[in-house]
Amino acid sequence: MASLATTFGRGAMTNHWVDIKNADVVVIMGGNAAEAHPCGFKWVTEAKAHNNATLIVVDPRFTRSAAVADYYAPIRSGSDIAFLGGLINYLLSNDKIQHEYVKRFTDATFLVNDGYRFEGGLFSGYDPATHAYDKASWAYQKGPDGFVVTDDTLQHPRCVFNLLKQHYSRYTAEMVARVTGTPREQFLKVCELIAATSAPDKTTTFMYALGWTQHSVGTQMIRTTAMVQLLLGNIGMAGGGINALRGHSNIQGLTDLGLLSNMLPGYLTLAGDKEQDFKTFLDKRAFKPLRPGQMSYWQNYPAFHVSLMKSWYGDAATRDNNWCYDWLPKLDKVYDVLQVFELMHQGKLNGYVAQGFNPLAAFPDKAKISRALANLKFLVVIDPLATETSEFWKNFGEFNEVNPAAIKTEVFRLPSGCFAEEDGSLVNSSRLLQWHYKGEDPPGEAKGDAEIIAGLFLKLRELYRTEGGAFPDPIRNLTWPYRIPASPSAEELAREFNGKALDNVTDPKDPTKVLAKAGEQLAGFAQLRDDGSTACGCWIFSGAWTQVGNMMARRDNSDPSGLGNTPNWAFAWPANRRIIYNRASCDAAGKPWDPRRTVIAWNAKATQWQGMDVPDMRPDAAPEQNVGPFIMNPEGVARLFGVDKLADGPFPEHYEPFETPLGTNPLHPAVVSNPAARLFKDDREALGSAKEFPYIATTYRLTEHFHFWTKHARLNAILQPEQFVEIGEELAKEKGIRSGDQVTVSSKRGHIKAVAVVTKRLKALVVDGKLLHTVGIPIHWGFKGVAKNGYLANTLTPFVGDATTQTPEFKTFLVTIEKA
Amino acid sequence: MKNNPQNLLRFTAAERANHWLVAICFVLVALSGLVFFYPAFYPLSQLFGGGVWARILHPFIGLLLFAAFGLMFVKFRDLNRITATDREWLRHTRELLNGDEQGLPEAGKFNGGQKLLFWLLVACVALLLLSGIVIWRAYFSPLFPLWLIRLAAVVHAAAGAGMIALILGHIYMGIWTSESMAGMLYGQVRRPWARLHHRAWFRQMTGDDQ
Amino acid sequence: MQVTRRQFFKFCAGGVGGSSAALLGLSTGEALAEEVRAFKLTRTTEVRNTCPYCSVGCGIIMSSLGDRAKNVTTTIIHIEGDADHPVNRGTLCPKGASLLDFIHSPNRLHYPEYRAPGSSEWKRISWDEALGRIARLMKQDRDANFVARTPDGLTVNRWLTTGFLAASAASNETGYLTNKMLRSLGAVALDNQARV
Amino acid sequence: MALQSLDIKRRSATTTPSAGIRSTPELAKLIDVSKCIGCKACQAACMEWNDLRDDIGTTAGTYDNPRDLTEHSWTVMRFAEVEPEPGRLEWLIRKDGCMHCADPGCLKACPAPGAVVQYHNGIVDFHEEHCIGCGYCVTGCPFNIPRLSRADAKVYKCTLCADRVAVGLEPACVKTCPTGAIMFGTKTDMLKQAAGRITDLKRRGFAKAGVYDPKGVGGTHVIYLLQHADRPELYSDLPDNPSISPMVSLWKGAVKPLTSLAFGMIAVGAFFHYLVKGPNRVPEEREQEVDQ
Repeated sequence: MASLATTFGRGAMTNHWVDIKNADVVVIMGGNAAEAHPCGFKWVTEAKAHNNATLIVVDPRFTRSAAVADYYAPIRSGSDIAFLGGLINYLLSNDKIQHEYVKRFTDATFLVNDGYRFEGGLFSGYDPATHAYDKASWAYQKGPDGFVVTDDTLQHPRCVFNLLKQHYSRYTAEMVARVTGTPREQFLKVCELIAATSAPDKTTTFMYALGWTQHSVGTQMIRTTAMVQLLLGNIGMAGGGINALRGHSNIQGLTDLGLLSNMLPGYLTLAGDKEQDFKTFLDKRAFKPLRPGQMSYWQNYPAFHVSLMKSWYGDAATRDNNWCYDWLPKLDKVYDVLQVFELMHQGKLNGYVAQGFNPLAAFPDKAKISRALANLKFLVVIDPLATETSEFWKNFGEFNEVNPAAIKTEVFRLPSGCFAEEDGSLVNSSRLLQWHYKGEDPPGEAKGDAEIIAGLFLKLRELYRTEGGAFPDPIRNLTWPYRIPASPSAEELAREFNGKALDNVTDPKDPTKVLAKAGEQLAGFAQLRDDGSTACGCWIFSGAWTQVGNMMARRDNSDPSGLGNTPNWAFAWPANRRIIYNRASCDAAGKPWDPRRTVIAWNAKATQWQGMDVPDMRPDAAPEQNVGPFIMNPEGVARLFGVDKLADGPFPEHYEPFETPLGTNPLHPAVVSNPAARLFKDDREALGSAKEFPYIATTYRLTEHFHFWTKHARLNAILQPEQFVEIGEELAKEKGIRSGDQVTVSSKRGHIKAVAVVTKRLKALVVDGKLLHTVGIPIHWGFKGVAKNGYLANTLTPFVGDATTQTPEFKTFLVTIEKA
Repeated sequence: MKNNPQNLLRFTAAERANHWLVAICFVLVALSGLVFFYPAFYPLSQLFGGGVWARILHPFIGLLLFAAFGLMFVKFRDLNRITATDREWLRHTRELLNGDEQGLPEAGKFNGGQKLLFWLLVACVALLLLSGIVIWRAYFSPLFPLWLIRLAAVVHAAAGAGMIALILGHIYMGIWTSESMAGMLYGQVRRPWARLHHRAWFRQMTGDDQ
Repeated sequence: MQVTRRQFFKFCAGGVGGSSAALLGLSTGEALAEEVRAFKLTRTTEVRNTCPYCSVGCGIIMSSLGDRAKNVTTTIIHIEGDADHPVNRGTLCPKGASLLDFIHSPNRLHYPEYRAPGSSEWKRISWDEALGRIARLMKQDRDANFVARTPDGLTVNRWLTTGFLAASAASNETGYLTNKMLRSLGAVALDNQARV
Repeated sequence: MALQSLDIKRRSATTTPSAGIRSTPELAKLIDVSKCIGCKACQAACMEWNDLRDDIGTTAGTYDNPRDLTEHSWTVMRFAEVEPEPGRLEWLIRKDGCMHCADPGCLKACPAPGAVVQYHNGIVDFHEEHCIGCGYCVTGCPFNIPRLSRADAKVYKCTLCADRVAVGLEPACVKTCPTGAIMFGTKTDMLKQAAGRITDLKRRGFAKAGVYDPKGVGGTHVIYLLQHADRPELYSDLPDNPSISPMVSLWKGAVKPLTSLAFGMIAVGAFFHYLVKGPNRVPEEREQEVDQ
């Protein structure tokens, strides 16, 4: 998501599920939508059946998505940037780009700081001691007026367009074939199919998921695609976009709500510990426009932040105390899960609470996770199911060899309700907040999650009220306006994050006009104020529960445009927009690139942007005003050059996985893997080499199961009962393995045993002159459940994380395989 | 019939019991078999407690029939060797059915027709057993390929129908030929009867070589 | 061999005429329309929900026993796709189609449990005991390790020694409340499945 | 519950016609193999709707699970990795299950009246309350579909969700299918839908795309759309030209009523023989011979 935010301004799927049906070309890469998102994938089959679309699948495995594809190309796991970089090179050298779009809606014309360099695999500013970049040189040139200097002729050698060309000129078709193992002809065929949609009225849509995020270069893989889509002019278009398919039902929502170490709700961020001054903190986040006339919507940051603090601390938050700025924790670094488990492993954590989460199975290197959990003083697991994590201390023979007597962790297991037993809302991939209703009571004494959290908080607050303790003010003053304090209702919480007027909110253009009376629910984030007159728990969700009622529960599925937009079904953030950046679906004059697929258009008579969707643009911003379509970016346009937003470079570069089967990087042998990736010292030692572990392994989901949940459900256990691994016929022959044999798969970190599935669908690839085999390892099994017990697949995976998001590298590592 | 000391012993008690055991089994197996043979006979399943019971009982009764028939086979195998005389006898079937036994060659304990019946029944029972096992769904069918099961179903139906027809004939001959039932019911037959129908056997039993 | 119906009746007539069984007058009843399994949802209560697995967010309809009358304990007996939902249009994948077995899994937890240090088994405890003890442990840790100011005098008010993982399928309302509560404690070792 | 929407057309082991004056549309399920992703949602929905739970099995080196149809699994996905042309891998995934033949071998073979019925809409249904457990339907089926339960000695198979269809709903598998690979409607509409798909597939390079609606069994009410309609065997041995086995026809054909007639003739013939010829008694004169 960081990559999409870096490029376009918002970290979310740009279009929506049904919109996929409008595409001319659908590319599934870095994901397997047919298996992981079957009901969303239906819109691919609809595009094929009704829009004559072509489906391309690029994947190391011939997946069930590939089974219905028009064109399949194999690729070595972890080499996607080389493939996509090669695609960029193809588009640029064959002049298959949407020129007007690139010029108007991207930073192609922007000049880049002279200090920026890329040499020998490293960007300027690298510090080998800290494995990190000083990103100062990754910036645009600014003129005396504070705006970026541009060159509309695209001739200037330092303009983004030329730097881009230069950067990817190394990614020739030959180099792509050498790095990725994709045969040259197949690579070129894919390029040709995609390039055809550079026509203004043609679109490609990309669908990706964890197949891209779970790499040490995951963020940059996605960014490469974002750049491809910009060159093709496909962002903002119906049937275009980048469809980031989230793995879980409410991962989007929890990310939107800021449940990440460094985040606050609505992509507001926590301050670093150097940011002691409130004004500086706000100024740094309220981006000033980088080009004249741009909206740079984050200029409203103070209104969002202050409203959040009013929502949490109510009357205690005042202008005088900087709206309780000091009450918010300040970070010295990001405490992502890899960092937290590293600290836990070092014995620096005492307690851990896992709510609806199974870290023993979900994080890399199970042995390390298990040792880390054993270092805790207490572990609390809140879950509807008996998870592996909750029983990490129990001996399950070969599947979990531990000695309970030696594990001194106190463990609490609290039964929670599940979706069927509560009211509430979830945010799907396409930013849609949908309300759901309770169907039955939780079993036994199980309670809803909110009730458990409230119960815990009230106990803590009581202790701090009666006994005092470390900094009790925020705890004592946290607003808790719920009718039943021990059981806040979903409705109350939803109304709270939507926001309400604390005082009359008036129209800035006409102060006599009251937009929302004190006490009323707000209609949307445009009504938020930075003077403490509004409270809002999550500004991007504002509009979800207005004075009119619960917009998330709307059920009007009418589709007036025929493009599948259903604007009155539930509520999509931001502001009920279904296709974000939709201003980019029109040319400079405000006319749609493709009139058949009009999302919005400029209506000169009404001097308004109008259409089937909520315009992602100030509604009265006439095209002549040149307000860019990427309103969250201070540039107003999308970024081909990632400036200083990502940790590992402004342009994506191919780096080998940390466990590389090649031992080198054909592009720059001196810099093999991502120099800025997250890797702790001990974990570096737990990496294997290709000599010892010659086969590429990749982990993935099967369509019959969902993570480690459905092994508890009998029907799913029937459909895929037992753990298996997949290998190609060539490797099977070499190793004397037949389908159905028990095999042992080992990595530097451990081994698993499973049934072998020998298949034609995993072909060996020639990479850099070597024949490389892939071992496919489905996750889903463990030592709790109704399915056959098995090993946790993360026994094998390395504790390496992406440079920007710290997502673990589950998709590429090295193993060896033997008949058991 | 009076228990006349002059009478000849045709079948021992054990032989009679064996025969009637086979007969009872046959009746049951035939009636239950007809249930599956043709819809018009389905109501016969009521005699067995319904279709499911008919399906369950039929093969077990069949096995009992096979066992009992096996004993008869061992006992009567030698007596049923078909000779040239028997073949000659069989050529006179039409005269026999007209009640004219004058031209018939002398029959032993069993005449040519009875011997033929015996061997046809042996064939039917063997076929029924073998095919019956193949189509016995509850225990054995899953062991056999589908084509064999289909073949067996045809064989079983054909052999069963044949056997019913043979037994119908057998019963009629028993009814039509007065007093022959006595041999199988009481074990004894009157000398004149024996002399008329089984002269060779009569002579053998009495030493009378008239 | 093909037999037309007309021929068939002829054969039947012959067969029946010749069979003593039919003369017994035993004949099985023949219905004009047959019994099929009754439609099981005729009077169930329908509730709309969203599938909790992947991020497509399919609409589902949960059918539960009874009409919510006072004396009924309701239980969900069937789940299928919501045909009105614009994305899934009534369809469900193998996971969604099996949701009934998830909510009624034999491995659902029914009461709070506690595992003492070194123990190899669970002990059932009450909610009050569980939450009381957890709150006590959290407070002890927070009071002992809370960093109000760094050695160089910066106000940071953070609590690093207890970590949290938020659920990936919890509702927005739960997520919001969790974040609100944890930030008031100064927690920063907080993450969710988005990274994984 | 008598349901008029399910008027019976034919009934096993029944020699008189069923009520047949109402005309209900002939229905069909179209399985578009070219859209199938083998997700097994249909298997799950089938078990869930019909309140069935199969055993939790093992993995035998393929994705097929359960490995075969059972009394609990009325439909299974069969996965075939084939290369119709060298180097071009295709993963052909076929949803196996009852084809609801117009001329059903199971119905023909069944000896229990009303245990197998065919509705006017084309559904072939097993009514377990009439089933006697003989397994003849297994023998009769050209597609090897019915399965006898060990638990209750009744046979089971796909009912095409007759209970749902009777109240105007589509079958559970049809409703759930994420990609629309399973469709449901009148047979006319399904053939029309298939025709459109064939055009699309031909354009995408499948020159032999076509419908599988085998005439040998009078056509079916579950029809496949195949990319390679000329080679049904590629799809996990889908029979090329299925028909009721001649053995079954012989076994269940006209021979049986004829044989039944023969039994009657034997009885009647015997009776008249007795009437005409009289009993075969030992004549008086022969009585004397022995006494002498």
